[in-house]
Amino acid sequence: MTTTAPLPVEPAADRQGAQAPASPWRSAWRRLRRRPIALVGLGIILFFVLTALLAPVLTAISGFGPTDTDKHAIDPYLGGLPRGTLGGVSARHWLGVEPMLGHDVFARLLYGAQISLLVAFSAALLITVVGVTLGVVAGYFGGRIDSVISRFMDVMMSFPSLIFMIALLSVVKNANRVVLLIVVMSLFTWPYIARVIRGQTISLKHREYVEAARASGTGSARILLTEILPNLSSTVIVYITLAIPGLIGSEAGLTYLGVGVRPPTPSWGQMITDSAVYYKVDPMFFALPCTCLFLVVLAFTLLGDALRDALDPKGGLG
Amino acid sequence: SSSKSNDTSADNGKGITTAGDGIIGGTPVRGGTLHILSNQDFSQLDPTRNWVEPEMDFGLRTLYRTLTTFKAAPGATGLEIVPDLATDLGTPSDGAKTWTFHLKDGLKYEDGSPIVADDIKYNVERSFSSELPGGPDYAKQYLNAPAGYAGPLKGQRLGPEAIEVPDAKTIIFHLKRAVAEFGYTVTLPTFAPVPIAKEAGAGYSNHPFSSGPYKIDTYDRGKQLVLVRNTNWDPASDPVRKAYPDKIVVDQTLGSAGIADRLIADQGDDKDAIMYSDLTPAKVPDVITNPDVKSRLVSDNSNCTAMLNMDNSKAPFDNQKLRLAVEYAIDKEAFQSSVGGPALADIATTYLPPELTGGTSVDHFKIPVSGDLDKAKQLMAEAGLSGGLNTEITVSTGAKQQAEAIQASLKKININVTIDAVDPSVANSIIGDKNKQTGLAIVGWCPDYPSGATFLPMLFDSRIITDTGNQGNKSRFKDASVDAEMDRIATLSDVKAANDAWLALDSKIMDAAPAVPLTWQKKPLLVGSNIAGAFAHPVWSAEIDYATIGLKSVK
Amino acid sequence: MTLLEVRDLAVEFNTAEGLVQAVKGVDFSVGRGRTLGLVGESGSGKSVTSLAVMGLHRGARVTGSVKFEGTELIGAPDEDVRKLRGRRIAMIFQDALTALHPYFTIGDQIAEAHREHFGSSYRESWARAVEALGEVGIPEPARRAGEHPHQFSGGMRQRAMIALALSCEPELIIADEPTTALDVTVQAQVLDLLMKLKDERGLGIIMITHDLGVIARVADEVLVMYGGAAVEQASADTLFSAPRHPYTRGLLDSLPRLDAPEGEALRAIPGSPPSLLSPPAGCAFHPRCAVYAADPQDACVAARPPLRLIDAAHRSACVHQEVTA
Amino acid sequence: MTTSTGPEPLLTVRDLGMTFPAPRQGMRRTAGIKAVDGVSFDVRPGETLGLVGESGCGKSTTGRMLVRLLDPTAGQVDFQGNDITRLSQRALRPLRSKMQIIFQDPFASLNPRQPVRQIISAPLRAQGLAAGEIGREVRELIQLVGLAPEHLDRYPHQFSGGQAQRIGIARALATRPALVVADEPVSALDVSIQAQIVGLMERLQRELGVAYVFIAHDLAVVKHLSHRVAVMYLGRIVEIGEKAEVYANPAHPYTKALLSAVPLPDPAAERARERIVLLGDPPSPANPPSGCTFHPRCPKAQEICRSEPPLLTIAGPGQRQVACHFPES
Amino acid sequence: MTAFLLRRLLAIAGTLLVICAVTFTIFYLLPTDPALQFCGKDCTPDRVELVRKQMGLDAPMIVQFGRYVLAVFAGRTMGTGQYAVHCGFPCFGYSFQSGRPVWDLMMDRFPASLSLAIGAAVIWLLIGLSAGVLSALRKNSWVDRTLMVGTIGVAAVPVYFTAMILLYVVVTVLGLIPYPRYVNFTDSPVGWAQNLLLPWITLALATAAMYARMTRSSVIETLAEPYVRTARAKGLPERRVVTKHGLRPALTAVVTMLGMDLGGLLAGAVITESLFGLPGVGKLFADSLNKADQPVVMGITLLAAFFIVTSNLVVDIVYAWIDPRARLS
Ligand SMILES: Nc1ncnc2c1ncn2[C@@H]1O[C@H](COP(=O)(O)OP(=O)(O)OP(=O)(O)O)[C@@H](O)[C@H]1O
Ligand SMILES: Nc1ncnc2c1ncn2[C@@H]1O[C@H](COP(=O)(O)OP(=O)(O)OP(=O)(O)O)[C@@H](O)[C@H]1O
Ligand SMILES: [Mg+2]
Ligand SMILES: [Mg+2]
Repeated sequence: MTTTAPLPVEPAADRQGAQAPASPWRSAWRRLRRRPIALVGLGIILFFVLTALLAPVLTAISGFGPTDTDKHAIDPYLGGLPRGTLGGVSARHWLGVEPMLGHDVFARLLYGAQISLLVAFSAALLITVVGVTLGVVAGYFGGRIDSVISRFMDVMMSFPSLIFMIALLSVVKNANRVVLLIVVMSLFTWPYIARVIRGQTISLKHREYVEAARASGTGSARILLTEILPNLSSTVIVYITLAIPGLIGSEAGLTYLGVGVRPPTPSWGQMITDSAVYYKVDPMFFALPCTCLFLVVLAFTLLGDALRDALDPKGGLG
Repeated sequence: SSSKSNDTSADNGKGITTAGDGIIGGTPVRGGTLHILSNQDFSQLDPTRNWVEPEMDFGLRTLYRTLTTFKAAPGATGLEIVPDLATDLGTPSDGAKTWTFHLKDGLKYEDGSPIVADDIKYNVERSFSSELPGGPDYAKQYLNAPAGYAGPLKGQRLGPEAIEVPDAKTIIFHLKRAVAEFGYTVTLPTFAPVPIAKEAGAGYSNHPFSSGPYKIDTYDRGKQLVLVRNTNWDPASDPVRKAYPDKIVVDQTLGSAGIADRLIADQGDDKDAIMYSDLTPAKVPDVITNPDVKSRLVSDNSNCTAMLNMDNSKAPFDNQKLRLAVEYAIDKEAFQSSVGGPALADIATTYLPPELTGGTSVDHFKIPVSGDLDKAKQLMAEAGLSGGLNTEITVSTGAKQQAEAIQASLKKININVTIDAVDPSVANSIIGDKNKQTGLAIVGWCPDYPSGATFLPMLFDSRIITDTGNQGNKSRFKDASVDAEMDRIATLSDVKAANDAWLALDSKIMDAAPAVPLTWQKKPLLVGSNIAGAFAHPVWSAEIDYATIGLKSVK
Repeated sequence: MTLLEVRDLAVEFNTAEGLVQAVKGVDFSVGRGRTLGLVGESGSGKSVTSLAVMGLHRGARVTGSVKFEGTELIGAPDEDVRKLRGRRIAMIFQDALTALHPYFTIGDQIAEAHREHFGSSYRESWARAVEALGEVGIPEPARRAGEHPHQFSGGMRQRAMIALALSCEPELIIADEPTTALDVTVQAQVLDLLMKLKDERGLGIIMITHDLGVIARVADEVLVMYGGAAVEQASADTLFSAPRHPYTRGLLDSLPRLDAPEGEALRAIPGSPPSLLSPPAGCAFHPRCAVYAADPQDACVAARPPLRLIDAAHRSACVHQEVTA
Repeated sequence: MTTSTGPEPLLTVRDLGMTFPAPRQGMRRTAGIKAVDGVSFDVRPGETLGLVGESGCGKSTTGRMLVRLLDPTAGQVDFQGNDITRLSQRALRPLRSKMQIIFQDPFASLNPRQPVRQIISAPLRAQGLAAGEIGREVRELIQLVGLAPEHLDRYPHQFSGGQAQRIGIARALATRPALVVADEPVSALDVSIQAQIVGLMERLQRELGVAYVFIAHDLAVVKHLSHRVAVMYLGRIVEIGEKAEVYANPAHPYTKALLSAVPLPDPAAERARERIVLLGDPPSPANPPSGCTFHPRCPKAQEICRSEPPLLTIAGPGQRQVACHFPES
Repeated sequence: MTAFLLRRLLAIAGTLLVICAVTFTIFYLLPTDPALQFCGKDCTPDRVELVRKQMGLDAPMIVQFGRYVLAVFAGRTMGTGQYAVHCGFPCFGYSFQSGRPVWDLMMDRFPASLSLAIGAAVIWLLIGLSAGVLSALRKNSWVDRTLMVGTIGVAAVPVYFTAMILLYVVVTVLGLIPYPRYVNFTDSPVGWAQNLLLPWITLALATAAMYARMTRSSVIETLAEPYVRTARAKGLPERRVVTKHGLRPALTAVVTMLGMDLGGLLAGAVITESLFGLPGVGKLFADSLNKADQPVVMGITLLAAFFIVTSNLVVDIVYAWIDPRARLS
């Protein structure tokens, strides 16, 4: 019979050759689009991003800017509580006012979204990029590289960040506060995700398919990128989504320490912190920013879950 | 009490200040345990070093007695002094440059040993020691002590040219200059007895040896202090301290918000509890909107003046017209809201608090409470600054809203204020540094005892200004005639004449407008439903007087 | 009653590209003390079939009937099936490394099943695990039991899988290529063990393998699969001596032989395996079938030819019954 | 056929050894496991060396060391004149495309998160090929191993064992390497596809001069594909020589036993045949027997076998070497 | 292992030294002047200088740093003459505020912080792991969604609010337990637990979300692995399959996070401690920072660093237990 002639290649088998090769991201996106829950998440995020961007327009309509005070809207004899029901909701103040100074809650939520979302998103991104990069590198290469990075993480984690930030203030008083916030927050937060990633990388690097990639001459950078990282994607997604509330909270904390945005610039984190003590007497003030934050985190989680499923070729099925 | 705080231009009609005659709960019964909920450790209980409220009040009323002391009563009566360890209010001689006090008979420490005059001298000497800083420095200012005297810890005692102790019961102070109100000065804890044998250096604060009605049972710093009765204290010798509870427990581990919530909830042991440091403004609505809780609120003028400080030494605030413009522009009503509204503050109309102006407040400029923008703009024009200017304000982080209120007011006359909110621990360092000081800052001052001498010189004497670490005169206000007038008043031996002179000087400084008086803070304190005899003492920044507090009933 | 009775089993996967029909209507049965050999092309659905019998498919549509001692397993409550699994029906998975948990010791993984089904103590179950490892020829089983899969060689992992399957003394064992990583001496040892259990305890075996030598040694009956369907069923002897289906013949022709003359090339069935997404119409083998090429019949492309009886113990799914006879 | 006067060896292995750190036994630390011990051989370009031996004898470990996936604890491996055991991973990379490995466990060596297309193209990409070229190559490769382009966008878990194995083969052959270490590459394949793959390997060898180290248990396939055969037992090579010689006249008792145990694809013949049954327990590399490690199971064992480890010495024609005190002649 | 430990312990010492140096430098840059703070209100400049000298803050930073580090090991005598005090090893100096040795202060507060941290960790692990596993099992079901909304809902509100609501509901409305006050474990274990219950839950709720979500995603991934299929094939009940076989790989992330969270918490949870009046290290830190009590702040910073660094070490060791393959490196 055949004497090792060229192997027969069936022409019919080529019929799919014309179809463009789908990259894993593209096919993930295709799978993502099919999930209504992901679209809900995306919708919520877009909504908040849009309202934040349109804040100047919307407040022009509502009539109150974020730093305008309205002492007539509050009752000084009640410790500055908003006059009227539901935290002072009225035609003048659509979502009521803040106690004490009578800032318009609607305007502050919109402008607060600008700061909070910008800071939280950028910091989350920066943290993830730095943390994942260093974590993966430390875990994959091990040895001296790991020692150096890990000790650096140890130092950053146990860094006296609080006093550092107080000290920082006197050095960089006039720095761009938003940039400062993002940098400072990222500086002390990245080791968290980095260590988690490092731990998982240590597990992953012993997988045979990583060895296979190495054996096929793939460079370390590419191995990290194509063999290790995709397996870490769900960890990263979970981290990013849940980092958001933490970051919005730390923005408030840093602002409280004086390192953040200068008052009276509003942010959700500050509003939540300020309002927490009013939870009983002015629940509206507390509920509004919390709800906004909750919705954003929920949206991210929904999106993240859907993305996780979409990126997992097994779709999470056994 | 209501009598003095009613006539500020802000109306207190809603009766936020302590109800009734100012005493909550009537007369206490003897016995039981009083709980004091605090958010921090005492910074000092060492009488030599105890100079902040409410520690001074606490120490003086429970642990140590002084030569004289203030009456335990609300309102003006509380401003009167009575003999405590001493038999009288002191005998001045040599034109009030020498003061003689005699001790009562049978005074004893917690271990039963006798209290002698030399122990008081010893404590006064301690206030010179750099190892034991932080206490009232009146002894150092007034006493005729040798320059460079560094306290008794290394064995050096003061000679008779400063303090004489002719016998165990007599003590004679020799002063550098006449001090008419020295009888008030000796109410300070510097003039309590400390036995040499119990000296423990910086560690004395952990167990001050009691001469008062209570003694320390246990003191776990930052956690809990337990006081029990000092059985060697003789009530008959003490005209003010009633010492109703058997035991006082100070819990120092809670946060202020937690304390407020617990006292509002008023459950279990918390019924027998009072709060040690102020109710935070954000909790005020919680209290005021609930009549039951509100009836347990002690809130009185603390006689501390909050001021908008301007740096008079630098442009632009070296311009008196601009400073005046600021004075007219500030919406004090809005500022008052930012510190909690009338419940927490009265609007200040001059520097001297009512306590120092005979109980009634003085309104120097008669500006409407929400400011006079026309006048302010006119003054801006006169200052040549109608185009406006930019400046910064330094506040500690907790005072963010106050800064925002100032910012909003000044914006209306084109002064753009940038807010620097900094950690409380660094705020003073920044404001006190010539180079770092911002144009504006919010500062405050409280008198130590009812005398202008403990107030205006600290705020406006140009000779105490230092380049860094500047603690008094933060507006860096320099006026030689003001300095001279202060020196003159200090020598007056007639208290009444001195008070009038301080008032006049106050007006003079107001015209120069180095700072804008904003509010006279109140001290809002919540007590449990089983607390009796709680009132705000006018001398100790309206803290609750620990001399007479107790429980309504004992289980 | 037959131990296992499979009727019209079909398995479908819903994939991004479309519906994959991995198994289409397979019938077979295994009696006590009998061995069914399952051979066929790589990708023809042997593993999928065995997983379906075990009820271990997730995210696949399984239809048909699987009866174990008369009890229907498909659609049965999971808890009931679970109690059978491991205890009465055991499976040896094809890919031993991925099928063993990388984080637990071999001994633990074996002992665990024993504890679950016999309620034995930790110590007892461990002893049983060590014993099972020894039975399959792992040297120093007591020490090796404390090692993790990555410390085992490929063949040792495979033997660990076998030990795991045997440890609970099941009545039916589905062995999916259990000896691919074993050298011939160890393989012989393992097969002997299986044969001994089969004879002594009446163990029923489904032996999936590509090694026709193994089939020749152990199988009583053989089922040949191609493209998700059974194409021929016969006793082992008949299959080797008188194969009827063109695929089976091709397969036997491809066998490398030790006694083959030097330099002779191995023969492969020309063409490539059928796509499961869009399978060829009719007989899945017809595009590669020499018989069809010589004598194209409409029946070959019209519908999938069913297994047809040739004699009592021999069935084939070829249209050209006469030609291939 | 290759002889000692053939071309320069492509791969020279000298005294290769691998000792795995031993797991702790309680508090006590046992000596390491000598999985591979003093293995030496050459492979010339275009040659196939069959590596057979008992399960667990160290074949895969040797294979991994040949491509430096494991750092040997002893010995050296020269590939195209480079001692790859001493090269840094970076310096090794350019050599990688010339030496590839097919893994024994097909699934474990495929990244579950990558579609087949990406898996197969990895070595090509590492070689720096253009995207379009890669696409074409990959489509060709997948068909060469008997799969269809429709499989390219599927993920490993959607394949059968044999299909997964072929993906690994396609990946290893992608770069047209000079050396392929094939660790049981065809064990999961039916004989028809096996024939196809073996044909492919042979063709590549003929056309491109690929050398194989072919690890397998199927002695028939080994016989078909190899030029020389090495038999390993407990980490050592016990016999190595020309295929024809070894199969025809096995010199080592273990080789003999191995050949006698091959199952025959014929039930009748199978029932009739006689096998040499190895006695005793299989040995453990952690605790190897003294002297000749095979002696406890050897039908011919003598006193000397218990004490003296035999050296690998030339015995018989064609450079055949055997490590036995009493080789068959 | 011993060598590894030794190396890591040295690294810990080095890290702590770095932290120490950094903190010192920061304190130097801090605008706060402890001498001024210590001197009290209205202090004359020359007196501040005296106090500064008294406190040893007049020396150059490097000298102060040297003294500090030396003192940690060798002890140190503070003050002069009759009232001088000596603090022995480990000496972190004396609190400016209370004059007590910083070490004593910290050790005094440590039990409360430890109690809080351990109890909370146990609860958040329970919540996090079980919620994560449950969500993974019922992926995308209403159970999953409810748990998600619940956990991130708590994550999105401040700790303060959670604490207050818990107090309000459990103490005020339901009256189940009295207002919590810290009770030493040694005094009354029951009282200890009862009073710590709410702080534990508060802290646990704030932290559990991350654990739940991480566990969920990891378990979902693991449940698709072939070895989980094997576990099912063994006939293990689903509960065991998930909690043993499915959960184990998730532990890498969980343990890493636990190490960091616990390490951080051991040096105090400021907000929770002050909300519930726990005399813990966190509260001490906040108070000391407020009062520029540099030695205490320094001491607690080092204590925190110590816990973080050591718990990271422990985590690294635990990795090897979780994943045996990690033992190789
Ligand atoms: N999860 C899945 N999704 C889609 N297709 C699948 C899936 N699992 C298996 N298949 C397909 O089903 C077919 C049968 O696979 P199966 O594993 O049963 O083959 P096999 O007969 O065991 O082959 P081998 O001998 O190679 O192991 C294969 O073509 C495979 O691609
Ligand atoms: N990572 C490891 N740690 C410890 N021991 C190992 C490791 N890898 C392999 N071994 C041991 O080394 C020996 C040789 O293993 P190797 O995988 O090389 O065998 P093999 O010849 O390929 O066997 P098989 O034919 O069964 O695959 C075995 O005893 C095995 O247990
Ligand atoms: Mg299979
Ligand atoms: Mg192997």
